[in-house]
Amino acid sequence: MESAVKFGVVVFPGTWSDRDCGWVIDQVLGQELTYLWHKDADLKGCDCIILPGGFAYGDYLRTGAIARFAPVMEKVGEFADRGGLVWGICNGFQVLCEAGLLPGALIRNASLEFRCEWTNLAVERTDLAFTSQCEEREVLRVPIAHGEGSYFADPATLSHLEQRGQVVFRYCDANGRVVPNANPNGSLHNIAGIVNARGNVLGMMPHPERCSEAELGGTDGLKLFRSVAESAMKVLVS
Amino acid sequence: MSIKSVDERRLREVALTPDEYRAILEQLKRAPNEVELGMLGVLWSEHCSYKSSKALLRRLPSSGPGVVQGPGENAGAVEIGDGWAAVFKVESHNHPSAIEPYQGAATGVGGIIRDVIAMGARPIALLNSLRFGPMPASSRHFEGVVAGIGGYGNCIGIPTVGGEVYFEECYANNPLVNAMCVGLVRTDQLMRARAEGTGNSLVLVGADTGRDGIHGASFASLELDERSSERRPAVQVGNPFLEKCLLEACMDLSHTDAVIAIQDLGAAGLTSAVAECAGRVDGAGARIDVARVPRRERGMTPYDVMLSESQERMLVVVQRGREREVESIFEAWDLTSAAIGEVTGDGLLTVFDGRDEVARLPVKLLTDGAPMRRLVGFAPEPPYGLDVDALPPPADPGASLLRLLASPNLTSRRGLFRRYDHMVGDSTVIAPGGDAAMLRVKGTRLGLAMTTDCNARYCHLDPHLGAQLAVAEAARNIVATGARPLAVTDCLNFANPDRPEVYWELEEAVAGLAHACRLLDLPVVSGNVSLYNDSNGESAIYPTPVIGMVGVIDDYEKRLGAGLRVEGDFVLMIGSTHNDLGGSEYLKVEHGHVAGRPPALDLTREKAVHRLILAAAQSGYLHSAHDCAEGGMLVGLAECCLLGGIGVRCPAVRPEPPLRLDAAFFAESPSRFIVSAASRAMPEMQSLARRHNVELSLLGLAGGDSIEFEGQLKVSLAELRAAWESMVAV
Amino acid sequence: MIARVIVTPKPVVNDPQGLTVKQGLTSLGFREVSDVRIGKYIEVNLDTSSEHEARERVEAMCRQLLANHVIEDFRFDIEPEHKRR
Amino acid sequence: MIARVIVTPKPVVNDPQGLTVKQGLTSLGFREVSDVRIGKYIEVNLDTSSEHEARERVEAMCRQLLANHVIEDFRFDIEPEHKRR
Ligand SMILES: Nc1ncnc2c1ncn2[C@@H]1O[C@H](COP(=O)(O)OP(=O)(O)O)[C@@H](O)[C@H]1O
Ligand SMILES: [Mg+2]
Repeated sequence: MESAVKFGVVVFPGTWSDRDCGWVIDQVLGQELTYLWHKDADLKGCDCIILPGGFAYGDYLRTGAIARFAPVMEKVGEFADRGGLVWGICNGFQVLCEAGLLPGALIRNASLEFRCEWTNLAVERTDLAFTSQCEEREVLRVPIAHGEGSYFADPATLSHLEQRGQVVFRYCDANGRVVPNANPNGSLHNIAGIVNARGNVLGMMPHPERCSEAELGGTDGLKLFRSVAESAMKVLVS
Repeated sequence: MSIKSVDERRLREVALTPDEYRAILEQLKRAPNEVELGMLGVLWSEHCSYKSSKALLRRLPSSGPGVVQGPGENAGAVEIGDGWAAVFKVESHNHPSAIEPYQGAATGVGGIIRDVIAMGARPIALLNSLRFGPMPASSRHFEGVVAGIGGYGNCIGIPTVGGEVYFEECYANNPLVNAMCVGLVRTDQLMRARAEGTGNSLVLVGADTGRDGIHGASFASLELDERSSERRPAVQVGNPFLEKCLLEACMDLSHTDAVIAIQDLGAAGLTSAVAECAGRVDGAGARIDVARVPRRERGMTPYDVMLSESQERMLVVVQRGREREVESIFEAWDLTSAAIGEVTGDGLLTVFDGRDEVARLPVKLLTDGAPMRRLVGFAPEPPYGLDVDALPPPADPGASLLRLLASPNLTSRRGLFRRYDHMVGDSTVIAPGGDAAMLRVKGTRLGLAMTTDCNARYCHLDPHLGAQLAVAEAARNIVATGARPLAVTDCLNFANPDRPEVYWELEEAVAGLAHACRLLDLPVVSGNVSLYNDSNGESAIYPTPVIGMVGVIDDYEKRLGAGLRVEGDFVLMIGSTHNDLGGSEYLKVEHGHVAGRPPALDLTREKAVHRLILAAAQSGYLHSAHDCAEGGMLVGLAECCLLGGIGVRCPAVRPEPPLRLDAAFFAESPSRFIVSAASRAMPEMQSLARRHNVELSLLGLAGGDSIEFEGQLKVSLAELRAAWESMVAV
Repeated sequence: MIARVIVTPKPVVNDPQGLTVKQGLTSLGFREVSDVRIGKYIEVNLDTSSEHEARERVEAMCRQLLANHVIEDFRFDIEPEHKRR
Repeated sequence: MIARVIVTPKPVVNDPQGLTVKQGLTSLGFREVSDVRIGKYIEVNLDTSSEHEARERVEAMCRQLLANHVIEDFRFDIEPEHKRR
């Protein structure tokens, strides 16, 4: 592939999905991969920055609270402001909220338990760089693994998000119905992932990098990685 | 010099007997000072010196063609193919978990991970083996331990892929928490924690040292009593985040050849780490300066520093002159490291506090000096007492099945393992919930299967046979995935061995373990012993020799799950069923007894059954395979259905005398599998079974949404699921 | 100086932990408990001699790191002496 | 009555959370911070009119559930009015 997309995966101390994301990008998708160290003050020309899962700084105090101050985050903020693609997965979503790049916050699961299990996601936006390979209202099977993934925003923010269609993924049942039973963590409005108003910063609690190969139980996650690769390619070519 | 030079209270504090103290005087030819006494006390504790069990452990087979590291190092290692070795060990954290369940379990996980890191391996999976008293009375232990295991493993990012949990009266005051870690390393990069090379530097890295867990090792070697609460400040609090940084930094160390060895600090802290590391090299010694040890608290004495069990620390042996290189690797991870001393050639462990010498002991005195204890075993009256003929036949086998599925020892563990991240690492190709878990080895086709097993009820009824059954069941779990069992790690959890009947149990269990491992060609490459699991001399636990096992499949695409997969498949029973109701879950749940002889085991037959399953899996004849064990055939079959979401229709069971109907349904005869295969594979299956001289019988056909034995029982999957998942909500 | 910071979930934010603790207390027989909220307590020791300055700095720490204004409120007091209560 | 309970790790017990937050504050430029300890803040509302009784009950709650006496200390104060600070 001539103009491979360059993914940058950020590594904070305590991050653990970095290598899983890297594996999918590099070994499954065959795209260019760079790891960005939290102390780096340069994004090394990456086209899409991934903030992966983990417990950055142990998630002590609050998830993502300390990580958002890492030197690399200043550059990530600038990159997002310029319209660059930023994708927070699990802990990365929590960091993005803490950093104010996405509204709201992620609080303790309603069950008070860590949950690692498969969930179904209703895709509500397919016009985004992250979801262009998905179909309208498609249901994706993607696992979660978190103790603090319950999405919260105040009522004004929430209705704002809904009006502008910034909710990208909602927990649903296998038939795509957004029902309370399908909500694994108590998120408001079953929210599993949101995007900023401009559409270039996505945060999601589920782990697409854990379902990008059949032997791991499913390949729905690969659609998201493919979407990014394709759309970034379009930008590069145009 | 006489024993008078030290008072008895002090000896008790360091957990040394007067005899042991005399042995110290004799070998040292002088009285040890305070610091030395403390150091000897911890290293001579049961936990570190294995003084009551070492002689027995020698009976375990520990070598074999695939073994690259047997017992004696921080963890064992076996070759798995393509230049890779699996590194693994199981360890107990029973006593700390009894006192503080969350932190006890969490630091148990942290400790076993460091043992694997010390071998130069990347930890890829965690397992555990847990025992509690009945719920809800034991919920403080249960909730704390489960949360602690998840709290540590989830945070550090190593998947918890397997384990087992049982509830029995005998564990009410003595819960068992055994943690196992499995790692991967290139065979040629396996490290050994040997302090080679006089003049090389000893670098301490990781957490600052505090007054955590001083005398923890001695504590683990005592029975719990009212005084345990006085030892409570000894409780350690784990920091999985720090250990994650330590783990990555240690992995980065493999890029430099400046590192000679890595040793974790566990029980007995710095004393044990330095002594063990030096003790593994003939004539080696070490000189360290406690003043250079970074501390968390003010006012710590050399004694405190030498005995502290602060978690998340490692000792690294670095080539002289290359300390900077290593330090800079740690700095990148914001870890503090300090050169605290060097390797010497004088065979002595010399401890300085700045310029003052505070201890000077022969390394061998510390590591091998403890007098081995010769204990006597005495067989108690066998607790069998079961008259099978007196048992009434099952009135309603369907109702019995539902009660069994809902019994706390047999319910689905989904409510547990979904609290553990079992997917991180993108390698889990068989998730928890079936028999063994399996992880792929990235970059190869290899699948590494792993499990922990022990039916302690069997061991209670007959420790020799029970231990064999534990090995056989672990092997069966591995085989059920299509993988070949390779090697064993074991954790021997027993009560106070000073009691002859307990020591007898230990002897018998070790003998059974050795016998089964020999016959199944399974070397024991690592393990751990936890004694004194009784409180106030009462309520001794069942003998619980937990088996951890790994196995390999050459191509993980050929792996097998436990759940039925295809409607219309033939569902087969491999192996034969006998009147093995002794010690069964059926007997306990339906008749309220823990009695009888455990099922008889023929290891030659067991092996034949394994060969048959592996051959069938290799040839692709099977769609699923499940070990048939606790709860018997009906429970095993129900699990196959529930895991696959497919029912099964079977003709009525007509057992041939002397086989009883209840036994046909619920006996726990070993060496059996429930498998499914397409009808067209049946001729091949039959000829394979003949060739291996193993019984194969048709149970029924996969399909529908219930389990049905014509005219005998019919229960819907929904009902079965409700019973089986009754634990999910705990 | 020692600052004692208390961070509490905003009233509009669900506090499942508080609810669970309340249930736990009730089942232990503490039936008089009508509500439980759970927050964080953070003790910060500062090498500063001016109480005024300490106050400003701790306020800044809370805004930047110790509390998340979307979901939490904070308050603190400062004690000149380094004495633990 | 409202009880404000503060649960802190015992002084000798390792507090990884406090250590990490201290490092975080330092790297944010709060170099004057010499130590951070993190505990829990628990607000319990009680339907009791006697302050004395409330005190006894809350003490019992702390011992039985709110604090883990193996590794934590607790203290609390009680306010008769149900006014939030
Ligand atoms: N039951 C056992 N079976 C086999 N090996 C054992 C057993 N118990 C202990 N060992 C071995 O003895 C050595 C010392 O064990 P241990 O003190 O637990 O190690 P560590 O200090 O690294 O935790 C290790 O190599 C361990 O694998
Ligand atoms: Mg070790």
